Amino acid sequence: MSSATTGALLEVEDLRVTFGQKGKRQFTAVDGVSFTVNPGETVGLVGESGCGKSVTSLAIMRLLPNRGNTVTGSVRFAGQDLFSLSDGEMRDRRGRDLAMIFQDPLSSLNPVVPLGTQVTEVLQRHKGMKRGPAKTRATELLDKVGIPDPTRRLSEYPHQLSGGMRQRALIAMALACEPRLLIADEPTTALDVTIQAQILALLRELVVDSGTALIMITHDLGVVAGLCDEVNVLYGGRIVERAQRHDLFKVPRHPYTGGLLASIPRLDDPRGRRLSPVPGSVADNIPWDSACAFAPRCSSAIDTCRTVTPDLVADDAVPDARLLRCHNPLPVDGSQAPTAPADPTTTTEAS
Amino acid sequence: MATDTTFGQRKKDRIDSLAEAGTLSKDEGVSLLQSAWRRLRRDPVFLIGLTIVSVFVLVAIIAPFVAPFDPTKAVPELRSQISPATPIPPAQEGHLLGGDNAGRDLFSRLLVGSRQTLIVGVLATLGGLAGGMLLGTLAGGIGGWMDSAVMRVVDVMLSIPSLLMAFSIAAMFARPSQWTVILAIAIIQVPIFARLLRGSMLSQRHSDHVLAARALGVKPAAIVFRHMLPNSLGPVIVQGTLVLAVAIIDAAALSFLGLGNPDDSVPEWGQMLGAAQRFFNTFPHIAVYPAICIIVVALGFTLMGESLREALDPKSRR
Amino acid sequence: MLKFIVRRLLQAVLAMFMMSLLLFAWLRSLPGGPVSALLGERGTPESAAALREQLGLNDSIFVQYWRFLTRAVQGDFGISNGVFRGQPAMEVFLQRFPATIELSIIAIAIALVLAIPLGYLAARRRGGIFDTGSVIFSLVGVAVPVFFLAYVLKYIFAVRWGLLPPSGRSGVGINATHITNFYILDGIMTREWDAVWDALKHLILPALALSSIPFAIIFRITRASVIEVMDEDYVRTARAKGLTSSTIRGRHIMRNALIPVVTIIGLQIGALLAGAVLTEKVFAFPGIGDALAQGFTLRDYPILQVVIMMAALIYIIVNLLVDIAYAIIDPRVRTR
Amino acid sequence: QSQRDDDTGGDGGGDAGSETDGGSGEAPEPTDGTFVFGAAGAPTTFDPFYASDGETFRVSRQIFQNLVGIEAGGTEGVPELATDWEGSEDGLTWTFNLQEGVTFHDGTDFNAEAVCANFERWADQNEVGQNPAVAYYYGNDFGFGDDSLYGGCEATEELTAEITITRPTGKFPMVLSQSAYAIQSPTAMEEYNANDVKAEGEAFVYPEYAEEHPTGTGPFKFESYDNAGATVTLVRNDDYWGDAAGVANLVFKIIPDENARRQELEAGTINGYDLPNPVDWASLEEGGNQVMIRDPFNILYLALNSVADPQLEDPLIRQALYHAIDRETLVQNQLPEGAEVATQFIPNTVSGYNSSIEPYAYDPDLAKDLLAEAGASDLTIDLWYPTEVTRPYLPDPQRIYDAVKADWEAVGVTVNPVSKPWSGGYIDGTQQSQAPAFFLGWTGDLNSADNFLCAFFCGDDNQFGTEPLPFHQELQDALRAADGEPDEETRTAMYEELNANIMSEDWLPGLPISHSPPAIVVGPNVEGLIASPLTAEDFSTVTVTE
Amino acid sequence: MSEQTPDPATEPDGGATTATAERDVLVDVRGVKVHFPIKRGIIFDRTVGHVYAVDGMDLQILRGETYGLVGESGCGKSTFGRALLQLEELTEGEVVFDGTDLASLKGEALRRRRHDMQMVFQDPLGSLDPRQTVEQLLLEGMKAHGLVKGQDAHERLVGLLQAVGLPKTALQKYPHEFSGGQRQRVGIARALSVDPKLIVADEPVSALDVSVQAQVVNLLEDLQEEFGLTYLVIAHDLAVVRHISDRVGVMYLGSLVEEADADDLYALPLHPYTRALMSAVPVPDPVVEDSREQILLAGDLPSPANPPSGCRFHTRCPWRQETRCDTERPELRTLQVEGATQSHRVACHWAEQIASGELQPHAVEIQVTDPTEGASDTGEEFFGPASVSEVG
Ligand SMILES: Nc1ncnc2c1ncn2[C@@H]1O[C@H](COP(=O)(O)OP(=O)(O)OP(=O)(O)O)[C@@H](O)[C@H]1O
Ligand SMILES: Nc1ncnc2c1ncn2[C@@H]1O[C@H](COP(=O)(O)OP(=O)(O)OP(=O)(O)O)[C@@H](O)[C@H]1O
Ligand SMILES: [Mg+2]
Ligand SMILES: [Mg+2]
Ligand code: NI
Repeated sequence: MSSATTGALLEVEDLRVTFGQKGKRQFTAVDGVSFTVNPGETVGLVGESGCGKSVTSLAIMRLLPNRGNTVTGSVRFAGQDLFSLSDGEMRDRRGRDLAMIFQDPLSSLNPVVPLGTQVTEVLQRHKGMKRGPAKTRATELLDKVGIPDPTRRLSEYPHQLSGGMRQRALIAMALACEPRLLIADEPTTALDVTIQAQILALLRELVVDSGTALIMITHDLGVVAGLCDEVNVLYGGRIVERAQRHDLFKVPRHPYTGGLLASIPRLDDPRGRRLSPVPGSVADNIPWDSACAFAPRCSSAIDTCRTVTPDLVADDAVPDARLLRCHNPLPVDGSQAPTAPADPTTTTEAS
Repeated sequence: MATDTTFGQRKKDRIDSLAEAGTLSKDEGVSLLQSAWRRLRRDPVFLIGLTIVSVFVLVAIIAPFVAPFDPTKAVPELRSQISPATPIPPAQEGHLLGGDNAGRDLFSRLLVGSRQTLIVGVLATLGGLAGGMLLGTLAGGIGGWMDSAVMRVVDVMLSIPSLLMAFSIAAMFARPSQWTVILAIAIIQVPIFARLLRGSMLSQRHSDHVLAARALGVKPAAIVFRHMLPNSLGPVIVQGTLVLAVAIIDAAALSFLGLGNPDDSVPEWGQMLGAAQRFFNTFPHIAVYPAICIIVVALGFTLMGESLREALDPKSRR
Repeated sequence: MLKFIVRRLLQAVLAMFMMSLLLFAWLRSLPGGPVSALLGERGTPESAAALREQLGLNDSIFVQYWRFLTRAVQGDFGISNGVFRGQPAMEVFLQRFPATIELSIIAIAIALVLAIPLGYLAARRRGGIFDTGSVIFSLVGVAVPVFFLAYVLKYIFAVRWGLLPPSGRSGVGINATHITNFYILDGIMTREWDAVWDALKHLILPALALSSIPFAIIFRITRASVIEVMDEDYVRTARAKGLTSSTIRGRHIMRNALIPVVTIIGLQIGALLAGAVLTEKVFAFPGIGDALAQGFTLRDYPILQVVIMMAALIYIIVNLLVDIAYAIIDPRVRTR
Repeated sequence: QSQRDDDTGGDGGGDAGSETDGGSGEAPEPTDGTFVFGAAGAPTTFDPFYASDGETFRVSRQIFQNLVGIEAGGTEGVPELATDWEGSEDGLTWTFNLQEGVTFHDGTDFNAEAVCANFERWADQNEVGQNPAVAYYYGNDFGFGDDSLYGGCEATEELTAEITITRPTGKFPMVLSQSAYAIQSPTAMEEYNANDVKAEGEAFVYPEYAEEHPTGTGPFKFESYDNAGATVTLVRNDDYWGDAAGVANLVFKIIPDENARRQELEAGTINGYDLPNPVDWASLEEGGNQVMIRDPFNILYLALNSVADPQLEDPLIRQALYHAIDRETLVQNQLPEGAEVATQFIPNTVSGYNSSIEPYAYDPDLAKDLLAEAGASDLTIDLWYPTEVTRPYLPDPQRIYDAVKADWEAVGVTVNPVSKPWSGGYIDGTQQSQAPAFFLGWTGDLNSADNFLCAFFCGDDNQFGTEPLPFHQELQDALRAADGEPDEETRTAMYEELNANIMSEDWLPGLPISHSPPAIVVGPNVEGLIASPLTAEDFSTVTVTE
Repeated sequence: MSEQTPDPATEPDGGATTATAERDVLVDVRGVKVHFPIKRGIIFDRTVGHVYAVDGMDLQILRGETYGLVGESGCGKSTFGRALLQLEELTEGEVVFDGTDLASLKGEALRRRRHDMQMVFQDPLGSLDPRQTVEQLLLEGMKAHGLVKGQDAHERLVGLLQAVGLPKTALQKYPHEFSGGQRQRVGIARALSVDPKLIVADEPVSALDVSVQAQVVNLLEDLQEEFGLTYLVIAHDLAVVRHISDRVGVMYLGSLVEEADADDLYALPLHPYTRALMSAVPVPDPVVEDSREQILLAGDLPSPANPPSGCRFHTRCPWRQETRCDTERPELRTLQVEGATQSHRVACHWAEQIASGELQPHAVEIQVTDPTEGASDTGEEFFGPASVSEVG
């Protein structure tokens, strides 16, 4: 599935989001991100906290706050540039063509409005349904996402539901108008593992059944491994590596990807393996404009890394269609990440 | 009252702190106060308040040295102008605003009045703070039955509208004076401070860092005074700035009702306003000046306090 | 819910009991006391002693308190011996209470009608000139002493322009029938429209003066809570659902933002009662605040007792109602 | 032994509506207008017998009349319900001839029997009614029980009543001009249990009569008292025996706040109010209102109580303190226009006033010398003044206090201020001889020196604490003798002497300061109001033009 | 079959075949229960129920080992950790620490004893007093236990910082001036400051980013080696727990359902819940993910205020049987199953049958109960069992 497919449902092109008002230091949270999503495809955006995942998704939905940020680039949905739409037109699309699920299921539901209303309002808004039919449809939806006794739940309030059910309700709302694209921003972070598994299973089933395109945002590589077709690894607002999931996990090429994989203890690891953390933290980043932002934390950084900004280019060293932003990628053969050097950083961050 | 319905809050907090752990690094790390200050520096509301309050405090400090006349004594030339028909000497050369009904220079009184007003405000607030801290610390620090007992009392105090209570307290004293005013206003602030402090103490009580201190084997008293109290004072201090404004206005109200300090030689705005009501119809200026002073100062403290409160409120820190 | 109400009512009873005790002890520790209040300047040591005996003031304080308590639970708070000499304090209270209620309701209504839309707009334009301006304006309202504002209003509207009556509750010559002592209500019931208009005219100025503080507070709360709610995840969800802005505003923002406003209204009732003392005094408005102010100067203990106790009771009850309203608005509380 | 006053001033008997006066041609044409008067407080009851405060009497005077009235604008007694009266030689039996054709508001006739019924009713009070807090005036003037002044009343003819008293007194019959002795309808009183006053809780409960059915003979009838709206409404008595009232309705609107009263007058929503703030007089007049300044009928004094502070037993100290006070300036600066420096404890309109008494000179040097002589150059004294109150004679206690304090300090006296709320300890303290020096005053009820002097000095526990002083007994005897003297001229002479004695260097139990004129103000469109020094205005002569 | 099982509380060494034949037990937890009363009342609060946060825990922690405790959110892990350190009052049971019954210690004696046992918290920022410098934070404990006198304080502090890998300059800084990982290091240093024997680490890494998490995990391991510490590590991430623990206990709704050496547990999970939990943990390897057999559980953790009768897990258990499960509470016992060691204990009536494949999982009936009933005051009251399960 090449990212250059013209029939792509969503094409994000050089998306750039800059925060900061006059006087304040400007901060580019998303720095030229491009990717595409095809119908029925699941694309993952992974990266550690603060790397710009949520901002990307909000920018696509045009849900960023009105003030205090600048968004450039283009987002084309089914061939139409979303940024050129009027507010009203965009409102018509949201919920109908593009839908979104957020990470905290409780705070994302209005606590004082019955669940039923929250589901039916989308139907009434976009499908022009009357209350009666909307209600029937809502019942079906809840049933579909696996909420038992849906009629009763319709008149209940969010707090009366368990965490898993709330997340399901959110999904039901997002699916109400059968959107063509669903963005899930860390939909399971707030949930327990067993419930997370239920939700992921549900999402997986949805994509398979209805051919909805899904953008899965998470910092959990495990979630991505089980769900996504294509994975984008973000670092400091830029995509540093993109590959099909099997390829990525088998041969991580970017040192950051490798570092992430190496620092996660795995259930199937042999015990006693020492974890190899990516040293330092996001705070050690240097700006992308004249260097690789990851260089200060990178164990295989070379001088070029600190002086030349790497580009996201096709990686010829591997047979798969992979994009990589690195001057000194990890070797293809040694599938393990190199062990971290004793003190790779020049900052006070000790390790 | 309603309970805080923070279902899943724990998880949310965990995530928040995760985000915070990532964003707050050593060079960017700023304390709550610092970040509040950063926001406040740009807040026009706060700046206006700060300016007013600074000017007021400054005036209170230097007033006795710059006042053209002794505000406690009648100026003979003004006094001689007093008659039943003109009890208030009008503005004239040398007396910018004229005199009051005892022949004292009004401008000097206004200037020096700032000092007493500040004293009433500050002492009443400190008194309320002290009482509130005592009760709040007892309730929040010791907890258990002490908490219930103290809180029941506080609830009853709270269920009486505050100004009514101030009237009652002020009326209790045979001899009203500046101190009864201060005391009355201080007492009505006690339950507010107590509740506030107890609330934040309780949340401290269950906080991890107090638990950590306990786990470390720190002595209970030290936990209360070194860990719980200092960390609970934030909202109390903010409330303090607001109470200062309220205290000044309440003092004026008590004077207005005749429960203020009857000895008016040392000027105080509220008291001046209260005393001026007899002349309001014919000589409104002697009421208007102190009233405007009170309004401006109370506004200063209120603006400052409110913006401080907002800046410190983690909910609005986005 | 029922349990909750019962619990709160019992708590109220407890609070009232404690208050009555405090109040009783309090008043009895005041200089003066009922004898000097009754005899005033005419008292002599002998006549005072005789009166003391006659009124049972020589009994122990516990006996007196018990007597007070047993009467009070039957709604008998004694006979006024100052302002409304000879009249049962409770009767005075009941006669005057409607006036205060009417005043408070109008004041709160003014505050709400102005503050909520203004608060919403300020929140929407947060940081702008409109916002800063209205924040400062609202705080000026807090900083102006009520009684001073009252004077100024009266001076402008009544004395200078003669638009509205300067004080009192009704004009002389309006021959209104009083059924409930809520003049507006009475006027509507009897269709005496001139009486309604007259009552309204008398209410405008005091209500305006009284509303300054609740207005400021409700404005601030609305503003703060709208700001908070606007940032809530569920509002983002609502936007992500592509709802119209009116649905988002009404169903998702305001419905949540008004919850703290409801609570604050309850708390404001206390402030209103206290403010009423000053406002009613200045406007010679015959409500309980006015009675209280007069009671203080004349040391009219039965009046003070009934007004303070009733004020506290009303405060408690209103807050109970607010909590119930709260539970109705906020389902999270309801199921507790 | 006791004194009374209140912020609306004193009061006296009923109004001058007698045959001679009532028809003297001043009577206005009755109109159907309404006169709205701003009252400072609510009347405590509508039965004046149980009242002692000005707000009550102001209302009751319009409803009721007395046997003896007061001349309009003066203090002399004039015929009212009695056309004339005569006392026996020994001054114990008094015969009153009554006005003919008078009916009470309930339609019953006024006659000698009704008069006697009133006298009997007064004497026949239950235990509660006898309490000084209830029937103050009667208890004070007549007294209950065996040693009562009242002997009996007999209706010798339809319109002739004969009243006996048990001992001669200079007050009689003038005492009957006070509002408390209004003649009320016996029928109505019986019907509504007028005497049924009870003590309940910590206060008194008045009977239905006093609350709702006051029935007199005056030009106005009681209509309603609206506590919720704080108004008392009276209507014209169309069957009035004299000249009908000028307005159809008389409304008392209760406005406790002084500023509010003024604003109401300015806004035209009331037609007048009593005791305008002297500060406002000029501007009120500018606004077209009529400020009527009454003759002063009050006294402000500074009592020096030797019981509270034995130093004051030394007459030198008392003299010194007096000489130290600059009363001229005080009166000029602090008291309203028309106020006078007092030379003695009664105003000059009261018979018994001794015009030969010279005022104590303001002489600080002399004061210093006297203090030195008394060995009290470093005298320290507590000076009390009241708060939460203004009185007609004491418009601004604080300022008066300031002035005296400054004067005293100028002669080396250390002054400790003590201020207490009027009814929150001030009255108590001054009456219980706790205050060494304090300000107080009195507004007369009637033209009687006894009404003033006895209020100040009668009894062993009087507020001047004269008991330890050498002249105490002499003073008591003189007071009693003068009051008991039936012959008016002798009595007057006796009072003149007594006044001189009181002000003599050796006695000087206190320091009279001033008499100040209280004012009453009415709007520009009010006519016919005659101000009364006793503040006993009769509103039946008033008309309001549109 | 609990009757066959020796009671671990009375016979702690019963049938020990593990490497530690001479079991050197540092902490012996016997039948610990922590119930939080739910208070409601008209005037005076009355206890109307209990949150059964910890409901019968039995375990031993050996000197020098790392004991890992896993379980779903709200199952009582933290409460147990606190109870172990006597920071929570025990409703029942006892904790014998190094030979002393901690419950017998009160007030000052307990406070003195605290220097043997310390805690590291989940939230690195929240557990550090924001108004104290690192130096104050670290000194406080030492002073409380009289461990330092004047001069050596500084040395000790520097030593501590070195041990946790912080620069000396950190001493004068406030907690907010550190990054998340560094803060957690401060927290660990504080725990170490009093020379404890036992450290209870309550989710020490779950607030941290994956890479930082690895740093801290490594640090904990290093310190254990250096100071000979004993750890009780509480976490909800099975992978982390398995990584650092010698033995692992799986908790469900207030009590252990399974306990085994780390490798044994992963090799052969015997309890249905453990199986489900393990199958739910996502593995960052698509190959594993694709081939994994997931056991999806129905619904959420029931409310600890209203725990199910019998086996606590029966409401969600795909292997639930008609008999026993909902009436009889299973006890921890060792199994006679091939591959299972003697130290492998499990609380399930049907563990043998499940292990042998005799019993097959089935769909779980949805039990719709009122989610608000038996609500606790803690805010977690609205969990109710709910969803359909698919057994994959
Ligand atoms: N409204 C905003 N104003 C300023 N900066 C913002 C705003 N929203 C996000 N940022 C910054 O943008 C960066 C990217 O944020 P984003 O929320 O996209 O991160 P994320 O990858 O979703 O992280 P997480 O895993 O914590 O959700 C962060 O550094 C964040 O601080
Ligand atoms: N002080 C308390 N009062 C009442 N209930 C409590 C208290 N502390 C904890 N609980 C309840 O006890 C149960 C167990 O809580 P605990 O914090 O031990 O769970 P946990 O396993 O640590 O969960 P998490 O993984 O979310 O930290 C929860 O239902 C919790 O709500
Ligand atoms: Mg995010
Ligand atoms: Mg926990
Ligand atoms: Ni068994």
